[in-house]
Amino acid sequence: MAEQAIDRSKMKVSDEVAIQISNMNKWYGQFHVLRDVNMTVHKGERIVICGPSGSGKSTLIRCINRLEEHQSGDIIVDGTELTNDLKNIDKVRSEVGMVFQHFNLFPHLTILENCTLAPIWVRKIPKREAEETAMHFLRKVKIPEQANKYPGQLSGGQQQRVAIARSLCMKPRIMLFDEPTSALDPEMIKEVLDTMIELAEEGMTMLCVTHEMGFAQAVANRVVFMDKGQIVEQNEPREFFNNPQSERTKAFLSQILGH
Amino acid sequence: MAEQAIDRSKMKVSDEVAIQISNMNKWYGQFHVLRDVNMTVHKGERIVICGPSGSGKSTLIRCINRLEEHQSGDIIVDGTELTNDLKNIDKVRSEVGMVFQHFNLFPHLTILENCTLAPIWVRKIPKREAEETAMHFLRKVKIPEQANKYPGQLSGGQQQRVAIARSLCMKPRIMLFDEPTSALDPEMIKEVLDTMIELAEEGMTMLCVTHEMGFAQAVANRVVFMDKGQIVEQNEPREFFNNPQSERTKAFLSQILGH
Amino acid sequence: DTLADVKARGELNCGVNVGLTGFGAPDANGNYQGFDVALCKAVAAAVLGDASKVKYLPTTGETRFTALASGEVDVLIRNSTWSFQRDTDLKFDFVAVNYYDGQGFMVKKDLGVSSAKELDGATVCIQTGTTTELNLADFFKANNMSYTPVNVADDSEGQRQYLAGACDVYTTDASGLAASRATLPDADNHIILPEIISKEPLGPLVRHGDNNWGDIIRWTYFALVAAEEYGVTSANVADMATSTNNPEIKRLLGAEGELGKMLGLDNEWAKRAIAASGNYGEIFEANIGSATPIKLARGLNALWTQGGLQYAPPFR
Amino acid sequence: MLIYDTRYRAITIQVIVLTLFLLFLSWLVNNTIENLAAKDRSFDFGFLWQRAGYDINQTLISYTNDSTHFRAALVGLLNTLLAATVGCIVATILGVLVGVLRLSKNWLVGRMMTVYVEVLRNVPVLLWILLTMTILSETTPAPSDFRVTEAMIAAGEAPKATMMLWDTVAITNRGMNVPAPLVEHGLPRLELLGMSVNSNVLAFLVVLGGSLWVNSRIRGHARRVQEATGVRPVTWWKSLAVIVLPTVALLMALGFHLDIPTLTRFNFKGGTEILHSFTALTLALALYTSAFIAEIVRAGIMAISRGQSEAAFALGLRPGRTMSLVILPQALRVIIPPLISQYLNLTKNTSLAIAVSYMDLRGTLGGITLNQTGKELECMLLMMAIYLTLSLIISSVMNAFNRAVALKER
Amino acid sequence: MTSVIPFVRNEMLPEKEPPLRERGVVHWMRQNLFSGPLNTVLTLLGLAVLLWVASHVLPWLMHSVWNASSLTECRDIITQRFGEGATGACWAMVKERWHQYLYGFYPMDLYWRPNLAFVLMFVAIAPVLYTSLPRKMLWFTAIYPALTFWLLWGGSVWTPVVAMLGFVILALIFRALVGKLGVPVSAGIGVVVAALWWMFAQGPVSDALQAAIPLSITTVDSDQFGGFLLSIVIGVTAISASLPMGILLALGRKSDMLIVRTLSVGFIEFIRGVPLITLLFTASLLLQYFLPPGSNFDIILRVIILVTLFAAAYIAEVIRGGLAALPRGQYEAADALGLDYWQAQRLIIMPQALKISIPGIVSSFIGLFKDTTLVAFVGLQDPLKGITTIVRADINWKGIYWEPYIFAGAIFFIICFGMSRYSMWLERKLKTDHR
Ligand SMILES: Nc1ncnc2c1ncn2[C@@H]1O[C@H](COP(=O)(O)OP(=O)(O)OP(=O)(O)O)[C@@H](O)[C@H]1O
Ligand SMILES: Nc1ncnc2c1ncn2[C@@H]1O[C@H](COP(=O)(O)OP(=O)(O)OP(=O)(O)O)[C@@H](O)[C@H]1O
Ligand SMILES: [Mg+2]
Ligand SMILES: [Mg+2]
Repeated sequence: MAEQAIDRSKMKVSDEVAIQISNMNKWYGQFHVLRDVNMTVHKGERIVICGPSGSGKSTLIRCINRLEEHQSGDIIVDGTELTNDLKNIDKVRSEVGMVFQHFNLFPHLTILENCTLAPIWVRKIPKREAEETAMHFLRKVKIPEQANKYPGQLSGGQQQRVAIARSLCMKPRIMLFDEPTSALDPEMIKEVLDTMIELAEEGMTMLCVTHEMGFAQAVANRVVFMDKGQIVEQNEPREFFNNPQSERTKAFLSQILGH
Repeated sequence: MAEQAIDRSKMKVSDEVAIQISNMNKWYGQFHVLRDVNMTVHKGERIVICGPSGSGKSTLIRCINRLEEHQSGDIIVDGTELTNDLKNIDKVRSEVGMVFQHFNLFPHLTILENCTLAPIWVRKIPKREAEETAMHFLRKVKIPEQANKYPGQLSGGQQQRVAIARSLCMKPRIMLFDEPTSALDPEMIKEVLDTMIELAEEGMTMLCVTHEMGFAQAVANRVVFMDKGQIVEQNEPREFFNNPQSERTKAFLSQILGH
Repeated sequence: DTLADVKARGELNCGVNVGLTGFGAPDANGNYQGFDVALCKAVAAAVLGDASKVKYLPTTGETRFTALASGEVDVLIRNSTWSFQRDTDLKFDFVAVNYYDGQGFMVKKDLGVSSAKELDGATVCIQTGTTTELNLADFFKANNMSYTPVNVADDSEGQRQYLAGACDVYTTDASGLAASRATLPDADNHIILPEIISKEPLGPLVRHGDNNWGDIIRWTYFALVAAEEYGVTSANVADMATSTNNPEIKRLLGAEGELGKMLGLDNEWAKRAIAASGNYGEIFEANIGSATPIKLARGLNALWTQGGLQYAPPFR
Repeated sequence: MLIYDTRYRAITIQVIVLTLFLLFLSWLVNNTIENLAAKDRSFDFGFLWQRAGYDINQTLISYTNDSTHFRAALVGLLNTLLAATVGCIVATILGVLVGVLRLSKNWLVGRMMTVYVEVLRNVPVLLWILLTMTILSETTPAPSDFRVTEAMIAAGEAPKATMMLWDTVAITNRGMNVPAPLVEHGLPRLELLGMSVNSNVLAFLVVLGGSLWVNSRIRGHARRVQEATGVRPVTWWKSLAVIVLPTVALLMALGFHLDIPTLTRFNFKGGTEILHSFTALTLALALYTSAFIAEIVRAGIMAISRGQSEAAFALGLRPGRTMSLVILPQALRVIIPPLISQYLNLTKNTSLAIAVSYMDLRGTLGGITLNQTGKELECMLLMMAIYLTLSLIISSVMNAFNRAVALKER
Repeated sequence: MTSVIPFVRNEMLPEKEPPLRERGVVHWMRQNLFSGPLNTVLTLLGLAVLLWVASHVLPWLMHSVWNASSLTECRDIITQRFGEGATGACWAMVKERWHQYLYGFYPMDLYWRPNLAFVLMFVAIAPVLYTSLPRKMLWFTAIYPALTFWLLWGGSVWTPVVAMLGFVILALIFRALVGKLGVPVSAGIGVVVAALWWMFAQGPVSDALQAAIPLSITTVDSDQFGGFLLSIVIGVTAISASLPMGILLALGRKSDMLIVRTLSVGFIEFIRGVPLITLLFTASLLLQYFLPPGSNFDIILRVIILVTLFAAAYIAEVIRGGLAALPRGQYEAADALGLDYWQAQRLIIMPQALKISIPGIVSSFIGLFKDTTLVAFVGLQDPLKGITTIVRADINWKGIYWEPYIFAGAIFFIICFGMSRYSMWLERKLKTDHR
């Protein structure tokens, strides 16, 4: 990451609250996965979430767009509270984009169709217009020439970039990333991280579960460390890496960076 | 590998011949896979076989325990010539252990049963005794606690170590390895190589097809390079790596080590 | 009201047997032919004025009564035996007997059997789902004999099994036996035993509760019988209607009286019915009579005037 | 609105679905009641206790035409079960054989088995039933062909057909007459739980069960010896003696002899007659199903990777042992679930028995009884219920099996 | 201690031919026919079986007679040509009656209609299977059922047109309401209105149109359908009609709503648990009890309905397999993009699941097609038993038995075998489609 001069000046954090999580708890059956999570995300923040496997990172960000239901506490996304009301859920989902570890592109549709599907059917945008937007974002992730291929014909890194473009086509205000690079070969990781950095530079609010510490240091304005379903420590990256406070964070960092 | 001090002093090579291959040829249909192979393996030797894909490495070691039939030339293993005589084949197979790339554990049997199956049915050893031996070798490969699990419940590295233990339970004099680590994740490779090094230190005669050059340098007393079904070059590891003679070897090494 | 339905539909739904040689089967062109089929045509001619306005619905032993009960067919003309239980419990009306039959046995000559009483221990082929099954059981029981039944699905299968030797005896209605025998490659090697073990009055049947429709079928049939009695044939029916002096024939052919009206038809109904395939005798001869390969004798089915049972009540 | 709230949405939809379903159901029931009334029919199963009046040619339990329709249905059901069981067994044997042969390296045999599978499974099973029956009855001699007359003796002619296996088995175009076991001084019949039980059979089973138990003890002992010493003691002669001797003793005591079929006026009498209709139905179903089973077996064995047998060979196991210890136990897990659904199909297909005049459940309850009584609603519903029960039993066995053998995974 | 002797090969060895005993026909035979005692025995056994079959069947086939007008004549000709006691096949029957095996009693001068419908069927299926074809062709697929109905049964062209209008109404209502009321409710309302249309408007409107613009072709009644025409009509209609039902049932079975799931499972297990023949008897014997008094319709239609229910249960299981093969991620991605349940099913899940299920659907179809022979038991003219019974009832052909079976069996084999091979080919092709 260091090779690239990252322009942090553009990454402004506003005072507006994008996501407000308060006293949120979640259980899988008997198992308490998320415990009293409190978190406020402001517009424009780039938050990296890290922590050992099974600590509930994925669950946390999946709760934010209601892929999982939480059992107590509140989640307010962009002013909309996530309750059982389907309308609210729809609203939140169309404002929050999500990128998965395994891309989850639709293999039976071309890249372009992948990108225009949701705008056309959810946002009811005319096809022509949706395609223009899609091409815009595909250009942005640097694969406009693949528009008419099928996902199966692309490499992992390209697929993940398409997945990002697909989310962007819905013009979300917030982007969630769940280990977007961990299923990729080393050569491809960089392509994807570059795209994410670019997004960050444009001021997108981002929550990103990742173990790419280089990325965290370069882009994040806050690193959240989770363990056993709780937020154990959070801080701005430099402090977090150089001066971790809790014992668990120290142990975790020594493991991760020791590699 | 460097972390570990390998005790080469114990790895003695005796004068006794373990395997004698002379003028061996093999065809698959019209395709000449092995051409005039000559090779003498002494007791205690640790031979690493390398070469480009399709060069016949696997075929060569599979001929040694008659998983493949050769069409001309002789193979004599531990004094027994491999012919069509079933008795000879049985004898050779019970003296030669083999570890495969994909472990090939029996998924319907527990680890312990995997290890005792052949001793009980082939060597006619009492079950109790077979189990003791099995536990001994499982302890040696450092997974005695998994004895009652099923292969599907273990990680790749653990499975490969079980496969090694399973072979050892037949108390073979010679061990063949066909790319034992190439199906493993990087973290697990080390576990398996450690086990193999330990075996080498105990003086086991080993033929190992592998591209782990670190292993070759540390353990092998001879490296054999094959191409197009022929032995192109063989030498002791230091010479082989630092001073390859043939053009092909040079090309191959630059590719492998360039990574 | 079945009559109104049929008229509105412009077509008569007639339930038939498609697998019984001489009684009902379509030929290579798909045209239905046979003794039972001719009655369907006569009814269609009487009711609709066109003998070809019939839709033949193939029925099996199992589906026939349901087809009638559910209204799928207007009339079932399918060698069905008139029995007490069918008439009452199954809620049908048998309107006439167009063929007096009886269950008989056919055996190979070389078996050396000359009477059904000698069949103790024999294997008997029999069509399943018919009254013959019960008759057979009763007959053997009454004579204190045993047998092994082979229950076949239809006549052609029965004949096949009998020929193949899967059974010693083939039992079915005597007419069917005669038809089968007639078509065997070695007819002379098979004999039909003298015993007729049951009464099998076969006839058309309709649902309970629509008496007028029953009357139409009944009297159409009687018209055919009467026509034979009076010598009215398909060839001369047109002439007869104008030329005859016999008042009964006149009434029958609609030249006199209002008989058709009473049935809810026009007065020419019987004329058309007879013109369709001829009178009873003609139909008999054309389909199963001595001129055909089946070679059935009139026997019980001769007119009462000739010692048979076919007897039409007076048309007046 | 309820439909927009995730909590109530599901409940709302389910209530609507259930209401619609109940409405539909009551519509059906209502129609049925009205129709029954219109046709002046009743819905009751009383007819099952009336006299059936017809005869059945194969009965596993005692039955005459004086028995009730219920008993006739029972006879039919047992015949169905018999055909299904025998069919499944034969189909399995054939299917496994063909599946294994199809994998064989022998080119000719491999091709022949491919033809076998493709021809059998791409033609309706009804045709196979009809054809098998035709072949059986066309290629076998009539009972009269066995007769030796005075004239023939005089002329020194031999009869056209003779009995097989020392004159004990006669195969005619009606069926196979084989000797039946009989006892001379049998035990009296036992009345058990209101049923009459043949105590000879009971005694036989008891003795056999006892022998088998002793045998299992002997084998258990052998296994323990093997575990302790590695050498398995030879036990086959002990087993043989333990199983055979007591049984033979019992049979001798009962005065056992075989009832050999003899030719009478029309048929062979005595012994047991296995009708061709049964053979044809069972054989045709077995052949047809075996084609599917062969494919299942082949796929099952192929699903076990080559690596497994190579690993076993490399350990020194012989091919036979490899098959029994490594390949089959794994292949069976893959094979058995689809195999059982083939058994299910075969069982359902026995309902085509009427095509060859075999009196199964469909032939008695759903055929003659239905016809003679005109109780189509009752008969068909009862028949469906019985088939459904059979299917559910078979498939629950399958599910239990699947759960039991599932491979342990991480 | 031996030290390693370095070895370098400077000249590469050329490739050589395998030794003689490893090549040629002899080698092939040794390898493939006589590679061991067991194999030798098997080969000999195989040859013996082949010889035995050939010796029994060949003479009979060699003595075929193609021209005769009755079985007796056939037999005479055979005796004449090949001597007393010779047996032979009498294909003259097939020559005379083949059209009944194919078309039943369909009027001969109208054979072009089923033929055309059959050919058009492939045109209609093509765009479904080959996504590379222009999407406009799907319109033809949509009208194909109505067109075929009209071609096969004939009558006024307005009947199918007005019936199709019912679907158009359904679609329009659905489109208008789906935004506000959601899929289930708007589909429900659409179905109700369409049903009302079919019940009350269908007859009058089509009559009126027919009176205004008479456009009709000769009517052919269902009772004239028979032979393979009947089998194909039943098979194809049932499979295509069962697809939507099967999809709903499969979704129902996977649903997390207990009642919906229970009902779906109950239906599927019930249908799969009873033999098809009992369902056919239900069509012919019991439907008269279950339907409102006085309702009565065509037996073929009733059979098709029951066979459709039967097929739906099997198709549902096939599609369930397809659904299970889809990774969870596809559902999650659809959710995360904000697609609702039905959109996700229609746009993401079903296209993929159906593609995976094609081989299963084809084999269900083959099974069903073979099972159409069972309609003989309710008195329809299936090609195997129904038509054969009729032919045997003809005095000329009474007593013929091998030939009809062989003829009908061969056609069944060709169709089923061809179809299974085609589906295997299709499966391979679809798999690599996107590479
Ligand atoms: N559907 C589920 N049902 C039950 N338990 C679950 C489920 N999904 C996750 N869990 C459990 O919840 C815990 C948190 O899971 P989560 O996927 O959020 O962890 P994570 O921090 O993302 O881990 P990783 O780095 O491995 O992705 C884990 O212990 C996991 O086993
Ligand atoms: N069963 C077989 N039939 C025909 N050809 C074979 C067979 N097995 C291997 N071959 C061919 O023989 C050649 C040598 O194969 P082999 O597996 O010994 O190569 P290898 O050196 O082990 O390669 P890799 O590094 O890929 O394992 C290859 O060209 C291969 O395609
Ligand atoms: Mg995670
Ligand atoms: Mg290899």
